[in-house]
Amino acid sequence: MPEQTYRDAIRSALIGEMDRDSSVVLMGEDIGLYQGTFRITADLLAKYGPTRVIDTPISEEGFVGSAIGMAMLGLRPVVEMMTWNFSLLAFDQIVNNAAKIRYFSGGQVDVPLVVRGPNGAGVQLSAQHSQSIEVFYAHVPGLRVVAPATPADAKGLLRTAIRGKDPVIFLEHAALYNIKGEVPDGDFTVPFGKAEIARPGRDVTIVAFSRMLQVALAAAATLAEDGIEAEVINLRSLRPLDRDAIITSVSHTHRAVVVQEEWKPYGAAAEISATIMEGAFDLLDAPVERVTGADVPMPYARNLELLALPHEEHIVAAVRRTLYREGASHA
Amino acid sequence: MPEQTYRDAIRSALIGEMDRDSSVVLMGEDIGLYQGTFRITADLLAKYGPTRVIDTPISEEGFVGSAIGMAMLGLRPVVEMMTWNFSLLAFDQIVNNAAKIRYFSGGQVDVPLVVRGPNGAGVQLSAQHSQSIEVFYAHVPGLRVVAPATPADAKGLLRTAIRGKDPVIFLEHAALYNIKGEVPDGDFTVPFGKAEIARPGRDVTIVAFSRMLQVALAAAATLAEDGIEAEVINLRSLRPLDRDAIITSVSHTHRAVVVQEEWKPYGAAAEISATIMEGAFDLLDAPVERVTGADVPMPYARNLELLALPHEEHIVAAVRRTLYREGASHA
Amino acid sequence: MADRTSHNENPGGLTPRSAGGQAVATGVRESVDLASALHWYRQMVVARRFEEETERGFRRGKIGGYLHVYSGQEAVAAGMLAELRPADIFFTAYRDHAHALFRGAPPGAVMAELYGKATGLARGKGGSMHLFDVSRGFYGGYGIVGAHIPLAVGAAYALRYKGTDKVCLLFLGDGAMNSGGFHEPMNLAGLWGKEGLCPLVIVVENNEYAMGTSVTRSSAVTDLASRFNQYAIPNERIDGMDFLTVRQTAARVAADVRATGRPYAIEAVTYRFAGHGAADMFQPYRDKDEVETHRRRDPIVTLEHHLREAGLLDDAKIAAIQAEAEQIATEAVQFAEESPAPPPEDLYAHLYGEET
Amino acid sequence: MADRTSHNENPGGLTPRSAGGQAVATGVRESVDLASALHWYRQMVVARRFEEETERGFRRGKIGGYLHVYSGQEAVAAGMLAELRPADIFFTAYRDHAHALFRGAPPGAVMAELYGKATGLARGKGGSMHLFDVSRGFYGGYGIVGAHIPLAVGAAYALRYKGTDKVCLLFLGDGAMNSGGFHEPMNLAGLWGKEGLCPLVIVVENNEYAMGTSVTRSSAVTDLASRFNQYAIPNERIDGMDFLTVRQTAARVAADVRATGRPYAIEAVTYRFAGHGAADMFQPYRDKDEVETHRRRDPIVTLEHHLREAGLLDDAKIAAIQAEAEQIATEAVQFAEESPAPPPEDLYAHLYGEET
Ligand SMILES: Cc1ncc(C[n+]2csc(CCOP(=O)(O)OP(=O)(O)O)c2C)c(N)n1
Ligand SMILES: Cc1ncc(C[n+]2csc(CCOP(=O)(O)OP(=O)(O)O)c2C)c(N)n1
Ligand SMILES: [Mg+2]
Ligand SMILES: [Mg+2]
Repeated sequence: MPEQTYRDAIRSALIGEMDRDSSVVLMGEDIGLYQGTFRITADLLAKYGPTRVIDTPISEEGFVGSAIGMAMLGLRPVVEMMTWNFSLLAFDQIVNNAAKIRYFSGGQVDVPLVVRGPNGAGVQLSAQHSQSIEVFYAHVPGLRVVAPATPADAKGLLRTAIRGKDPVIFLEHAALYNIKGEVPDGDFTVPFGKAEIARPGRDVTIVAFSRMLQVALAAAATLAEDGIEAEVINLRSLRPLDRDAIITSVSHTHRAVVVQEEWKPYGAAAEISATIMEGAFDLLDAPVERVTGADVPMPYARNLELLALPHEEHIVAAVRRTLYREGASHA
Repeated sequence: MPEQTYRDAIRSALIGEMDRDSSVVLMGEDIGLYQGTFRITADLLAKYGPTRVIDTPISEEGFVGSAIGMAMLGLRPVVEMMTWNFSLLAFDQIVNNAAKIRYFSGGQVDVPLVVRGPNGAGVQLSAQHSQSIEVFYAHVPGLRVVAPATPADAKGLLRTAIRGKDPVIFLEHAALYNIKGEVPDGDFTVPFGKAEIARPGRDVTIVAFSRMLQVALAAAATLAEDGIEAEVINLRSLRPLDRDAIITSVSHTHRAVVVQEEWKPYGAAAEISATIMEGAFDLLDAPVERVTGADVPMPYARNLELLALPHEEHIVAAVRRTLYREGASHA
Repeated sequence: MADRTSHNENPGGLTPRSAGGQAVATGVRESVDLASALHWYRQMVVARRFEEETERGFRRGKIGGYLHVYSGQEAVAAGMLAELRPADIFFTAYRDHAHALFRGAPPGAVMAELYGKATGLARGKGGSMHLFDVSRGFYGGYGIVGAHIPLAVGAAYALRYKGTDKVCLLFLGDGAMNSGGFHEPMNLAGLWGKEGLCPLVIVVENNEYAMGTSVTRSSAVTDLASRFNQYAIPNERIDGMDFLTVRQTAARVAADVRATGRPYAIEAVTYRFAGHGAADMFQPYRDKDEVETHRRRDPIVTLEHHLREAGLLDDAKIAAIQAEAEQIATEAVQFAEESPAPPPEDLYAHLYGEET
Repeated sequence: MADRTSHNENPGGLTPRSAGGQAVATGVRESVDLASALHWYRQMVVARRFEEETERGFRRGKIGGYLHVYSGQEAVAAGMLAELRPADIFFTAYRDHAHALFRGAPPGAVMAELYGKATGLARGKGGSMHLFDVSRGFYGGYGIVGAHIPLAVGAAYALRYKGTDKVCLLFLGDGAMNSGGFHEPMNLAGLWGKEGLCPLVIVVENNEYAMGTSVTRSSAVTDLASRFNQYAIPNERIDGMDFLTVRQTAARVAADVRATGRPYAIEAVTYRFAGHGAADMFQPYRDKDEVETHRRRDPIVTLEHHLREAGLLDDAKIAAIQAEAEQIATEAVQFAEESPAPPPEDLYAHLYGEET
């Protein structure tokens, strides 16, 4: 299979959808003339013109809301959030309008809206620019929330998102844009709500999404050197959550570690952990472990930032705790 | 002890704090001339004047942000959210400014801000006005999130909130304003992060907050008729979470049911459930059960709204599942 | 469009604007087709009578939640919708019953929605604040103040993007102008309008209050129309209590917006006779005299005078119209009463367009 | 304050406003105390040299994250802060290095913050975007565009509420004006100002771009000062490249705001010489000529001319000042280099003011 970077996977999916469907329009800050903060949309203004590649003022609430209106009228807007941190300014539009209009109108409109952009921590971007906001949206019925970890998933999930009828929160990760991976040729898509076994194993299940999948795979490789075979689940989407895939895996590994980049309390890993207990209580040989970021706003200093993020060794340690029940995390 | 309604408890706490400290100011929509949507602030404009009881335009981002600035300069603003649904428009101010300024300034400022108002479903207010938004804030380090279920807690927690140095998300419930309860005389306060055993019991632990505590107590009474003694924990605050109180209770009941009004996926109950498993795995005789609202925007029709909300019988059934392991919820 | 431009670039347009308002109010008598105004008089009478039933339904506990009636403001929605083409679309806030009726939604279905019935305009899912009738170009019905504004701006863009000559009509309240949800999309509308990509007619229903907060207490400038100058959106203030004035303005503005693809804003000065919502009983923020003074400007009575002058209405005709309104309202209530509640399985219906 | 009022109510104030700007620019030469301007010339030279070191630090990987330098805009912050009293306070966005230096923050502590060191102005917690020096009335340093604006409005209210005669100075960018974070608090400022409760001096640093998006492409009206008319906030546009103009305006406006407790807005037209941030290398949105043209208006060179004319500067003095700037910048870097990183326990420090 040909290789592609995560960035090119997203970019080529956008180009492909714009070519096949003239109702697809792109909107966002500095996606046109500036060529895109992460160059996902470089050259697209020249290629498709200003009515399809719309540079917006700094008005997140305004342009996300406008995109919802466009979607209600049958366009397929793909909005770029320069980073997901800024989406908090459009939170009401996404939660109270995009997610609910179909429902409170009694099914009279589709809202085929995609909002995409980088989520999570970068390098020393400090507190206001280093957040992983997935759980804010994963909690909300009416939305789909996906967080691809590989180029192939990014491409296949983005196609599904753009072709659908519902609002999709599409969470990329800046630290993934340059990773390469095999991407199938042709017009493949990846469905929502179907997790993938990124690495099979029998001893423990590690559940991860977005950048943390890469960290989990590294941890699994390290564990393998000690003969510990971790099964790594690439979640792909948080809403819907592929409960069956997780339970199936845990029911033969009997142990689970859930990984997330963000603050632990009330984070995505809590739902996954509770779901595992509810679905596989009798099969669990150890409490489900959570590996998460520190419960603080992201500090600027690099040494503190590194302490605030979850790393391979944290996953390895958590896996060992589930296997040998060391440590006091469940005393 | 004298009785007071939940409304009067809040109202008298506000008056008391305004009398003892001139730096306390109230701000919000229609809290003055209109006398407050829920009459919490009735007559206070006349009593304290327009510089201390500030009627605002419909500008949630603007007045919450202004309150943060006031707090940084040493005032103690208490902002009324007419309902917490509208706080989504001020989400960025609360999450990116109020919660983080102390941290990214290296501790140079206090932010003694209280934002209060009714949270959760009313009666047929439909999708945009019936949300229980606690988890959006409970996830965020730098905030305190409290949800009083009784008049005494409302009064004691509000005093603690107004006298503190940090931003507090103070979640009331419209359905509780008229309930009566005993409220101690004098200047008592209720600390953050200390749960209370609202009803002692040996067979199962029910964890609840806000209005759901009242429903949980009703369920416990019903269960008692069958000789099932449920211990009901009144959580009071979600951040900080009183992990010890919950674990202590579960370690002698060996069973737990967590109740929340809101959508199940990624809701507050998930964190509590995961916390119980992490802290009491070896002591659990059954998976922790979650009793929650339906995973849909709130429908307007009363019959559907009733189906969307958790009721006493759901708690009773969940408790029975933990005791007799009936049902397939953890098959 | 010299006049337009002057409005855009020169906020001094204030004076001509008000003057223009007057001119319209007087010039109109001759110029408008009064015959068809009779139809709208009837519509306004029906809407007024209909709201009496919604208030009654609320008192009887048949209607729940918030209830915001339109009584007093009928001339605004009637005058604007009178000039909207069938293919055009519109958005409004939660004070939306009359808007739905004027657009031709069945009164029974509107009442049934308020009663939370399966036969409701939104299948009982939305209620009073979320009326929707997309088949008639009515895109809702929203409850978060100001948050429906960007939707209408994007919808207007879509209409042009698809190459149609349709226009989008947006109603908003005076209170909504203080929200970021107003500012951001209005600037977008101004920008997109320069490319002819925003055929949007904006109508501010200035009824002088946002709940209990008057315009003077909530807006730093009280000439609300002038607030659109910041967005290079031409604007004017008109008498929203006079149907003929509103309608003539609507005709001129809609034609202009349809031709140019540029937004235009109308501040219609009106008044809300009832409380803000059903819960607003004592109205401590305004006194009875104020309300009485405004009731003397009742838009229905005003139009009645015009039509009598023109010999198109007399006591007999009026009695007939009122009897008809009575019957429509009563039948709507009966239909709502007799309709079934939504089936339990509807709880999860209409959540997503596709299963996964 | 006839002039004020006219600005408030009459958006036609446009013309007088621009004219006023000119008047200031010419009238100023004689009227301002040039001697003390020498001090500010020195400050501007230091800031410019300091930014060269921050860019170098970024290239060397010593400074992380986003880095937004101020080169080209020095006259704005210098002119405004020159007229702020020690007890006054101010807020700005993320392009904040020079603001901190002009207010007297130790250059070493500023550089150390950018290096993420424990000795930094915010203990290494905030970095380039979040400089804070509350001891000097500098309340930060914010990264969400527009979101710091309401903070300054509330802070201004608090200053008056506490009975002081302090003023609050707010810097914001042209791009920030398109956010709801601008609109909502500006309306509050207009309202509170009427009660004399909002002593706020607003300075829009119009450097013509928001990242790659020019004012023409992001604002429906390009006369940014006029946008404040919607909020009844008097306003004027001035030449932000001329220190003397900015300073004289600052003196007049600060005195006025201090006396009245009413907000006032200044649009300072300036230009950013460097890219938006360190990552903005190719600047596809503007061409070299444009940048060159503006470099000829370099605020440091302009002030240098004024001072030479006045006989207060000559080649020798300039050389001395540059040497001094060189030394200050180098020492700042050395201090930052040699300072320790924050201790690990700082990860959880400064999160809450109280334990529970
Ligand atoms: C964002 C938001 N804040 C507050 C409310 C509560 N609220 C409902 S209607 C209303 C007043 C709106 O006034 P206006 O826009 O003038 O419309 P009118 O009711 O006069 O038709 C308020 C404050 C809300 N629904 N949304
Ligand atoms: C709400 C928000 N949206 C987008 C960004 C990304 N961003 C950072 S600076 C900037 C441009 C701001 O321009 P302006 O206000 O003119 O300030 P300048 O950089 O010119 O000083 C943008 C879009 C942000 N930080 N916050
Ligand atoms: Mg109104
Ligand atoms: Mg700029």
